[in-house]
Amino acid sequence: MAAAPHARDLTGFLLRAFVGLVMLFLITPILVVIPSAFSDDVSVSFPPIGFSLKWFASAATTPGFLHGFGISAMVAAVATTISIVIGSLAAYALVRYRFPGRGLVELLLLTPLIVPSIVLAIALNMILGAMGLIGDISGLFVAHVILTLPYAVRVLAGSIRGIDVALEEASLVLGARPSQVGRLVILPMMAPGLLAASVFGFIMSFDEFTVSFFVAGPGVNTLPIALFNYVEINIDPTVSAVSTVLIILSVIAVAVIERTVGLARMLG
Amino acid sequence: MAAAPHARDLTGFLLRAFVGLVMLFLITPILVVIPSAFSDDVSVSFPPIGFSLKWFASAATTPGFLHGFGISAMVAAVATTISIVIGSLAAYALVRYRFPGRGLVELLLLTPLIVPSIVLAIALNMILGAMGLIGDISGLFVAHVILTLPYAVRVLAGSIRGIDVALEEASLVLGARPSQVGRLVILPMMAPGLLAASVFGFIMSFDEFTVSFFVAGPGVNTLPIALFNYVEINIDPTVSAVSTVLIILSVIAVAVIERTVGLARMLG
Amino acid sequence: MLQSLNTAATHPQDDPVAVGIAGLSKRFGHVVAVQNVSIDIERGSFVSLLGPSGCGKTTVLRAIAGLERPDEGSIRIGDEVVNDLPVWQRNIGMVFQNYALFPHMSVADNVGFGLRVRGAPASERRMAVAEALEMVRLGAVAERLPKQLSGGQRQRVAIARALVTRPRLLLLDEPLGALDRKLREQMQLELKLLQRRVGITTVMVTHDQEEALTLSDRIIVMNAGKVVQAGPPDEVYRDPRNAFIADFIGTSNFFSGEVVDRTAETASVRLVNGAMIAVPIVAGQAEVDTSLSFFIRPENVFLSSGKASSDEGSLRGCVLHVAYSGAVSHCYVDIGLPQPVDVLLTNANRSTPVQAPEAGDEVVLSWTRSSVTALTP
Amino acid sequence: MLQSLNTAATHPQDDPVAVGIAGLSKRFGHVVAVQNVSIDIERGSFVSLLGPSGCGKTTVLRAIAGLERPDEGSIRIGDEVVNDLPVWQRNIGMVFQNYALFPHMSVADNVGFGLRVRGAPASERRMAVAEALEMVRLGAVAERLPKQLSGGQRQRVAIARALVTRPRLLLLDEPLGALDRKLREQMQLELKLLQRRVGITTVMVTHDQEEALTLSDRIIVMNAGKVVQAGPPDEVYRDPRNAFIADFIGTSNFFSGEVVDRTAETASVRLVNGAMIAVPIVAGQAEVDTSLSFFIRPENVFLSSGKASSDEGSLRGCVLHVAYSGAVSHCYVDIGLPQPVDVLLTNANRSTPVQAPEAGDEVVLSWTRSSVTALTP
Repeated sequence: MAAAPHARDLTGFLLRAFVGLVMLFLITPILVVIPSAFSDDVSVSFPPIGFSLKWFASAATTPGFLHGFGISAMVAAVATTISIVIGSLAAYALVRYRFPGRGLVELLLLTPLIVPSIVLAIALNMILGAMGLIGDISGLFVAHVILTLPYAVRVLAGSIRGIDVALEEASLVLGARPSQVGRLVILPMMAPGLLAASVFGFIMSFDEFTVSFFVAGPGVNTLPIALFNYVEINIDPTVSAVSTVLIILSVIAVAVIERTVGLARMLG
Repeated sequence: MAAAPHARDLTGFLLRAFVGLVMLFLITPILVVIPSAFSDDVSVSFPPIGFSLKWFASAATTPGFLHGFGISAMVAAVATTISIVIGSLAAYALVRYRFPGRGLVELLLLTPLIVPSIVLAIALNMILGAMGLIGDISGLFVAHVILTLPYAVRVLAGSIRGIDVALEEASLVLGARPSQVGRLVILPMMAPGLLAASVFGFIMSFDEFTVSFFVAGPGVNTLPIALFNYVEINIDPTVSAVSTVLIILSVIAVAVIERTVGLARMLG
Repeated sequence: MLQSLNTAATHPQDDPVAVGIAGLSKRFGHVVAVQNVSIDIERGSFVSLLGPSGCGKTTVLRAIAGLERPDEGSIRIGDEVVNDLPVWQRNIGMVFQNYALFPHMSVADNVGFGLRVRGAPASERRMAVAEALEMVRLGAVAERLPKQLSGGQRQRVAIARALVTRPRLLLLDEPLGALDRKLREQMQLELKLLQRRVGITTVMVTHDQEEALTLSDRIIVMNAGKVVQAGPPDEVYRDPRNAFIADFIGTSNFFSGEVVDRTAETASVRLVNGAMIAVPIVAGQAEVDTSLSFFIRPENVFLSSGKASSDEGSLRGCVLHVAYSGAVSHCYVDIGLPQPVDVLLTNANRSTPVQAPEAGDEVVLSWTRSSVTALTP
Repeated sequence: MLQSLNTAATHPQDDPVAVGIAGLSKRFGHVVAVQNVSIDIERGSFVSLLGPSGCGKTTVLRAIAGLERPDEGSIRIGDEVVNDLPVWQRNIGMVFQNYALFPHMSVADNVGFGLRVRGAPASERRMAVAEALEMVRLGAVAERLPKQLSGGQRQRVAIARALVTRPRLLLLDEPLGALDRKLREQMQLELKLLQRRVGITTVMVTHDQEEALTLSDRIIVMNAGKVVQAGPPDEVYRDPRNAFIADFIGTSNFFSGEVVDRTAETASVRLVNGAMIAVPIVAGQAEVDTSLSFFIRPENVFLSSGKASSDEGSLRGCVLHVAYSGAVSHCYVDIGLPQPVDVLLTNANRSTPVQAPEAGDEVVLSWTRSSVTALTP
C-alpha cells in the first residue's frame, strides 16, 4: 500500500535509489570476490585480468579444501538434524505450555547473541579439552548443536505459534489421539518452518569459523578453517574460487526457501 | 492457551523437564566460564579452586585488553549509529514503497547468512587492503557497517511494518506535512525497534571476531582479537575474567530490551 | 441418505436428557470462569448459551467437549459421565469459531478426517464424505483447499466435518460470528433446517442475542460465570428476570421513578419529567415512596399524532430522529428524560397508508399496560 | 459552544454543492477501481457510498481526502478544484475504519494533533480539545491512552479528532464496522444527532446497507466501480433500479415466471408452481411469453390462516420455520418453489392478540399489488 501520493513520488524515487545504493554497498564484497575467482592472473586483482577456470581446478585439487568440505558437510548435517529434532520438541513445549521462568528461557535462546563467539569458542575449548574431545569430530557436533539449536528453536517456535491451537483441538474433538494430531496436523503444518530451520541451520553451521577453530584439531579441519590456514600462507584466486562455491551453495539453498516458504516471514 | 488437558498433564511435565535440560545444555559454556574467573588457581579448572578476584585485576592491567575494549566500543558505537540511520531510511522505503526486485533485496538482507564470515573477512581484507585501510580504524567501521546493517534493516522493517499505514494517512489528513508525520508519528512509534536494533547491533559488532581479525592491524585490535592473541600464548583465568565481563555486559543490554520492548517480538 | 446421519436412529435411548451438567465450576488461576452451573439439555433440542464475552459460556462448551477439565461438577452425555473420558473418545461434533479447517487438506480430506483417525476403510470414507458434502450442497468443491472457499462455504464444510462421524452431540462455538450480517441470516435458516432434519442435539455458544433467539429451542443466559435465566426464546425475551437480561436481549426503553400509589396489581410511578405510568406488579414488589424501574419494548410503543387516546398509558413527546432501515424504522422520541424513547415502526405497504413521522413532529406515545414490565432490583 | 464548531458559520458560501466529483476514474495496475464516477454532494447533507467490498467506494473517499490521485476526472471541494492540493492542505476531517488513533499519544494529544501540526498556540489548543471532548462526552478520559478505551469511546475520540480543526467536510470510512451490533445501533443515533447539530457535510463509506439506510440523507449505491443508483434511502429501498440493488439493500423475495397476459399496467405471470401473480409494469416492460422477474419485500407479505381473501394477490403455503427474534419474527413459508417466502411478522403487544404461526401450519400469503416490483433484466 503506497502512502499518500501527492508530492511524494519524488520522495519515493529518491528512497528507491537510496535502497539501491545501500544494497550495492552490502554486496561489494561478493562483487569483488566472485569475478576474481575467474581471473587469469596469479594474484587477486580487481577488475580481474583475463578469464580462466584454473583456480577452481586448483581449489578442487587442494587436499585441505576437499577434506574440509567433507568435514563441514558432515558436521552441518549431524548438528542440524539434532537441532531440528530437539528444537521441535522444545519449541512446541515453549509455545503451548505455560512455564515458570519463561522469560529466562527466551533470554537463553539469545545465547549466541549474548555470548561472544570468541568466548564461546574458548569455553568450549576448555570443556571439550577437559573431556578429551578436542580434535574429535564429536566435539564439533556438540559445539555446532550449541550454535544452531537456539536459532532452530526460535524459527520453529514462530512456526508453531502460527498454527491456530483450535486446529489441534478440532482434531482431538474429531477423534484423533495426540500422536495422530502430531502426525497429521502439526508436522505437516510445520513443514515450511522445518525446511527453513534446516537450511539456515545447515548454512550457519557450515559457515562457522571461530568456534570450529578452537574445537577442531589437525585431523578434522572444517572448510572455513582450511581457508583460514590457506590464506595465512598465500592469498591467490584459489581462495576466491572456494568462496564463490560457498556463496553459490548458500544462494541456492536460500533460493529454495524463497520458492517454497517465501522469505518475507524470515525477515524482521 | 493450554491444549487439551486430559492425559496431557504428564506430557506437559515431561516437555517442561525436557526444555529445562536443553537450556542447561545451552548454557553449559557460561556455567563453566564464569566460575573459573573467580578461581584462585593459576590454570582454568572446573570446579574452580578457591575464590579470588585477582584475574579481573590481571585483565584490567593487561594493556591489550584495555586497548581492545576501547577500540571495540568505538567501532561498535560508530558502526551501529551509521547502520541505524541508513537502516531506518532503507527499511521505510522497503516497507512502504513497491519495488521492482523486492525479492532480490530481501535476499540481499540475508547476506550475512549467505556469505560465510570467513569469506566476507577475506573479501574485505582484499578490498580494504587495496584501499590501504587495513589496520586503519575506518576499515573496521566499513566492515562492521556491512555486518550490522542487514540486521538493522530487518529489525527496523519489522518495526515499521507494525505501524498501521492508516496512522500515517490519518496524520496527513489532519494537516501534518510529511516531515511532521515522520517526527511526530513514525519515529516515536519506531522507538522500541530502534532501541532493539541499536542494542543488538552494538553487541553484534562488539562481539565480532573473524571479520575484525582480517581487517584490524597491530594498532587497532578489538577486544575479541586481543583475547584470541592472548589465548594463543597462554590460557589462564584472565581469559575467563574478560569473558565474564563481556557476558555480563551483554546480559545487561538484553535485560534492558526485555524491560522496555519485551523479548517476545525478537524471537521467531 | 439423510436418514443415515440421523443420530436418534443410531443411538436409540429413552432418556430424554442428552447432556446433563451438574455443579460445574472452573477457575483459571484466580479467575472464576464458571461457578456451580447446572444444565440439562433435552435430546434433539437446540440450546444456546448466551451471554457477554467472559461470562463463562465458552468454558462450559469446552468442558462438554473435554477441552477443559472441570474443577468441580460432573458432565454426563447420554447415560455416561464423561469427566474422565479423553476428548478423542467422546464422539462429539464441534464447529469452531473460525471453523478451524485444516488449511493443508482438501475439503474432502477435512470432512473425512474424523473417519480417517478412526481407521475407517477408504471406500467407506469416500462414501460418507460424499454424502456429508451432498448434505451441505458442497459436492462440487470437494477437491479445493479451505482458503479457496467463501466464508459461507467454509462454515458448511465445518458442519459437514462435524457431522460425518455421526456424533451424539453437536457443539457450535459462535458458528456464524465470522460471517457478515446478510450471509449470517441466510446461514441461520440453513443451519436450523439442517439441525431439525438430522435431529441432532445441539449446543451453541453465542454473544449475539438475535442469533440465540432465532435458532434456539431454549436459551440459557449466562453472566459472570453463572446461569441467570433459562427458558424458550419468547419467554426470555418477554419476561427477562432482571435488568441485565432485559438490556442484553433485544432493545428496551428503561424508566425509573417513584411509586406514589399502589394496588395489589398495579403501581403508579411518577417519572422525573412528572409523567405518571401504571406498572403491573406482583405481590411484594414496589413499596410506596420507593423507586421502581421498569421497561417497555420499542415494538410495544405506538405512535399517534392526536390526543392521548388510550387510558392504558400514554406520553407526549417530540420526534428527535427517525432511523429508517427499510422494513422497519426506529423513531426516537424526546419525552423530557435523558434518554429518548425508542419506538419501532413497521413500513409495511398496507392498503391504508400510514403517515411516517418526521424529526420535530409532536407525537403521543401509547401502549397496553401488559407491555410494561417491572424490574426487581 | 457547539456553535463554534458549526462549519456553515465559518465557511459562508452560497453554492449548495459542498463536494463535486466529475468523471473520476482510478486504476490500480490493470484493475479498474473506479470508472467515470460523478457525484454532487449537497452542503450539510449526510451521503453514503454503499456497495459490496471492492466496488470502488473506498477509492472515491480516499480520492476526496487526497490519499489517492485520480487518473482522470476532477474533485471540487467548495469552489476549489483540489486535484493538485496535497492531503495536508485540504482541511478535511476523516474517521478511519479502525479509527487510526495514535497509540503513543493520550486522548487529548490525539484530538489536539491537527491543531498542533497547524502550529496553534498551546492555550488555544487546550480549549479546543476540551470543547471537542466535551462534545463527545469524553472529558473524563482525556489523559488515557487509546488502548485503555472501549470500542465506542475510541470511535468518539476519532470523531472529536476529526472535527476539532473545523474541517469543511467529514469523511467516514466504515466508522461503525469495528463495533458489535448493539453498540453500533447506539453509536448510529449518536453520530447522526452530532452530525445534524454540527451541520457538517458528511460522506460515509459502508458495505452495511442498514447503516446506510439509517444514517443517510442520500445513498449512492456503487457496484464494480460505477454508480448504479443514487437517491434518498426510502427511494433506493422501495424502488431499486435492478436486481443487484434489490438484493443488496434489505431482504427480498424474488420470483420469476412466464408472462401469460398483460394490460398496459399489469402483467399476469405464471410461476413454476402454477400460481398466477399480477405484477405492475410500465410501458415496454414484459412481453407476453417472455420471462419476468419481480420481488416482494418480507414486510409487505401478510399471513392469514383463512382462505385467500384479497384479490390483490395471494398464495397458499406451509410454514417451514419461524425465526423468532424478539421484536419481529421471520416466517419462512414453502409455496412449492425452491426458495421459501420470507414473511416479516411484528410481535407487538396489541390489544387484540394475534396467533403466532408455527412450523407446519397451512397459511395464506397476501399482499397489495403495489408491493410487487418488476425487475428490468
